Amino acid sequence: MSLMQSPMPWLLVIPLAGATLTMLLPDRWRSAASALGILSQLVAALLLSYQVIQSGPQIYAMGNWQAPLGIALRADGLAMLFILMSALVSSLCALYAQSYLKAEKRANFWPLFWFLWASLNGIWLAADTFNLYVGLELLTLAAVGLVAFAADERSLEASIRYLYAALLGSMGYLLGVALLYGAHGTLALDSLAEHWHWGPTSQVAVTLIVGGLLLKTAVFPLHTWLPPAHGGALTPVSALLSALVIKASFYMLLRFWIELDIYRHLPSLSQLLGILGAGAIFWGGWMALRQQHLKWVVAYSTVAQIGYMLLMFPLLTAGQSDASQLAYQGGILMLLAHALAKAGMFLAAGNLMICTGKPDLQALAGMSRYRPLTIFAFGLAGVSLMGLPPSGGFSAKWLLLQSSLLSGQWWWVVVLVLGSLLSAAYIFRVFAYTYRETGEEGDRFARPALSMELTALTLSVASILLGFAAMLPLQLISLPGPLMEALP
Amino acid sequence: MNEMIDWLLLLGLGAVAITSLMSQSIFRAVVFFILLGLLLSLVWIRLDAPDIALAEAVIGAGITGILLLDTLGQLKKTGKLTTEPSPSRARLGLALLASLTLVGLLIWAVLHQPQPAIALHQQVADALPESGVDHPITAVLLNFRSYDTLLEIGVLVLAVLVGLTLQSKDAPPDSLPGLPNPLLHACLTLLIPAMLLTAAYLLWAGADRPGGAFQAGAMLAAAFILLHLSGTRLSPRRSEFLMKAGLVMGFGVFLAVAVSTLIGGRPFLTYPDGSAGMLILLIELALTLSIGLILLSLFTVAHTPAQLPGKRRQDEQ
Amino acid sequence: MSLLEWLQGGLLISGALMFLVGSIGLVRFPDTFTRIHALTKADNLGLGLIVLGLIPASFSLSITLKLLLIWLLVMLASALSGHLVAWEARAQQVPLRQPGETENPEGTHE
Amino acid sequence: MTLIYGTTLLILLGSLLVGVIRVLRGPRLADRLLAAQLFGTTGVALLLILAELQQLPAARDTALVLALLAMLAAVAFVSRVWQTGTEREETK
Amino acid sequence: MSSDLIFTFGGIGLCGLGLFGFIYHRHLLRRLIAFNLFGNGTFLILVGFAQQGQGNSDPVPQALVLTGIVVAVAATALALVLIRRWFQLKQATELPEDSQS
Repeated sequence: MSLMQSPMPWLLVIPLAGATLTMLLPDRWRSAASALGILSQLVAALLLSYQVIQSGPQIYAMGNWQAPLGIALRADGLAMLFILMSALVSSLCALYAQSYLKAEKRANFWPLFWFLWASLNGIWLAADTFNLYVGLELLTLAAVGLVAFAADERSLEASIRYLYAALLGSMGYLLGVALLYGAHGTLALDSLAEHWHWGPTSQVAVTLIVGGLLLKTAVFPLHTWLPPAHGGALTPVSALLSALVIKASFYMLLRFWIELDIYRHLPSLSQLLGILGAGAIFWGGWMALRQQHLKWVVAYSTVAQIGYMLLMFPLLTAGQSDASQLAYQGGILMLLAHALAKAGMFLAAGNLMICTGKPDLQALAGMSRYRPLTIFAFGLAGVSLMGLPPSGGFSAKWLLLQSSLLSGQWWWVVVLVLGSLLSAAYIFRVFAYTYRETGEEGDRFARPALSMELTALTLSVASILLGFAAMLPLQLISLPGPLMEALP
Repeated sequence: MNEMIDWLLLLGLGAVAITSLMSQSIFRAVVFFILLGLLLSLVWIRLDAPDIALAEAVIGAGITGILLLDTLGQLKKTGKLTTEPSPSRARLGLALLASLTLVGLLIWAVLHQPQPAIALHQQVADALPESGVDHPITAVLLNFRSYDTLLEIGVLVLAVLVGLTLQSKDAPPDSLPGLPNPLLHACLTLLIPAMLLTAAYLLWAGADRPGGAFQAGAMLAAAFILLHLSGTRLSPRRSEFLMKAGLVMGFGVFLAVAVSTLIGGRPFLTYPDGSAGMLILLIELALTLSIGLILLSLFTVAHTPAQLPGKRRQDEQ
Repeated sequence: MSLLEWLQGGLLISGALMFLVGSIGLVRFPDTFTRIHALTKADNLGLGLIVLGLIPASFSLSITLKLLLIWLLVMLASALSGHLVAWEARAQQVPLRQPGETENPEGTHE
Repeated sequence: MTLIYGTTLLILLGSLLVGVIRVLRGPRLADRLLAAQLFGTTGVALLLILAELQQLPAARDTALVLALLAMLAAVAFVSRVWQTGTEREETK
Repeated sequence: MSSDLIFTFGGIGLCGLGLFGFIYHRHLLRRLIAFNLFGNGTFLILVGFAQQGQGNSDPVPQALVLTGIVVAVAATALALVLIRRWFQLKQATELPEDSQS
């Protein structure tokens, strides 16, 4: 009943309750409770999207205290897209994890998973700068916990590296928030935007916030923590981290950027972000080409793909409305395509590693004959990452390309094209290994569960289908709201 | 005079911070860090923030210091500490550059502070009568911004959850014996009740004075840790379920209260008319117990001997 | 200033000086055991004088009780920690020293 | 009266700084710990006077908490650090 | 100068020191101490700077700092758990230099 009227708080209540229950319930009930939770999450997400589409952005005052005294939640088109995206990706990853993890490992997986989802939803809906900080820390600890989950040397090292980088990033963010509060006397995004005052204090605050968030998004050259964490975690965790977790800080960056008019006042920072993006594309691609470990190839590809998303920032320029719209749409579509494709690719890579029992690329020989379904999933995801038509990645790059031509910043076109060639190179390199035949050992491969192959395939197919149905998410994010008004 | 006190405090703060950072011996660094907590709680009193002073005293001088000391003991027990590699020139340069830039930017920002457009403390004062408590900070934490507090407790639960995840199931409990010192045990019979009473006092004081669930919970944890160190084990292993239930109880009660009003058709995290004060006390009571247990678990959880790095493949499928 | 305030002032200042003396003792005394002595003097006497000096400032029963309780607790704590350190130091055979005898900073005495 | 409180505060802060020398010099962990112990008590005294000076009764609660936690470090130190290992590295 | 402004500068100093130590050191415990210095500096700025602007004591940033302290304690405790584990497995108190393998 209350779910029907206001689904927004339920998007937080369900995962938080899920975390509590899965900690306490006996083993056999955990998976059942999680399945129920996932279903109700999907229902709540769809209900809220329906509301947003029907009657515009929704504001929800927590505890009935209006912002800026209280904390408000806000659901607009962009937030809805991210909620739906995380619902789709997390539920498929959960399905995969159910077969992937042994029963006693699952016991601790579920609460971490639910905390992760709760913090993601909390961030998508947040409209308060300090609340975003707490959400970000919840996300960090959940993600670090999931990385450390395997409890071996490599994952422990990765989790410590990740934790330290993330802590520094969020402290930088908090320092920025402290300055903003001292200068404006408010923490709510809406009232900040309303009373926004440019001056040295705000400039330094914005610099700190952007710096902290860039570190948390693993933007080149602050990316060194990402490959070990994403490459060393258990497969469903890698997929969640690459597809969703790094998007959280990126999402915050985007909201601040547009709603607080940063693009208008700090154009040099925009160009800097674009340059960092270009650096990420080339460095990430180059490093992906040099890895011998399958999941590290995929992890470095994430570093490169973050670069494409950053390209939207220099293209969001005041006074060039059309180019900015295209850049906004292209950037978001890029992000969505990457979330689907990368989750699919990580799951497919995990399946391949189960087959061979080894993490190396060398071991993949003969795989294309033995596991065509998984190779197909890997390939489809690769098509989207390379940006070949008709995938979601292609549509996104096309939009970014048009935007850079329209705004006269042709050099980003060069970056886009060269970067795509580089991604093609590292993906075909993986393929080359799978077509190799060794012949000696015979085919003594293990077989992953069918559900694991199907989840990987579903995600990859979705990333391709996105190319045909790109209009749906683009319409969703273009629904009127404060964000769209602030967009140049 | 007042300004002189502030400058002297600041001087001490700087000296202690530098020493805790650059001291050769890591033990000395930790002692200085504990001392820094002490100075900071004085600073918070000077800043008219007694709630934070209280929290800093329990945390800085108590919990964090103990955790650091204990980890240090653990590192020493396992053998000679490896010699620290001396940081490279490049690292020094980078660190200096980053920190000087930061300090420069911050000073520039602070010197150009505009007049804030909104006076939030005024709004807090206006809404205080409806909040169910008389102490503005408790009102902010458990009513106006209770959503933040809910997530914050989530962070604590999460930390202990990760600790439990890393602990292997069949590992023996904490191997270190308690101290066989008769005077210690005699004093504890006096000190532990005093600590429990103080925790109760801090919890109760939170309604109209500085204090509250976190300070009380940390005090409780200090009492638990003292008991643990002297050899009395609140064994989590004997009844794992009960322990876990204790850890999430505070979070669970908080969430349950918030959801109950949601089902009753009111917004999330509201309190029914008139019962705000009572419900806040109930939540704080549950939070205090849970925070005490969580901090204790974070202290004990990492004491299990090394679980050999098992074959990674075993976890998969 | 009234007589009471003079008294208060005297108590407070001498309490603070007691702390200073304790700190100096801690620095000057030659070995761990004598330093414990310096420490506990400062704790008990210094804080005691300051507490006595503060009681007339409020004349409230609850505050007086709280101040006395704090003093009592600190005495208990310093007695306990002094004892524990001495206990452990003896078990580890930490050497005794005469005034003027310097500790070997190179650590050969360990 | 404010002058007396202020003077007392300054003397106490000065004695803190003197105590720092012992932490720096060591040579034993126990000596550093003793100094830390003295800091705790000095902190209690400082808080009690600040409570009067700033008319902030809550500072007395902070002093109470500090007094209760004063021996926690000593107990942890004796049982965890000292008992369990050598302190050879510390004597340099 | 008011206490608020003085300790805002103190907070800035702590932030600078913390950031320096966090980058400079490799010992994980030292970096954790540095992180805590950075955090405490941020908290001082949060309260001091806000009260400097408002001109009187403000409960909102004080409540935020209390939340921040709890979060920092949780993160510190978690880091210590990971460090101990790391030490048990590797007998090392620092991470290897960035391995790109």
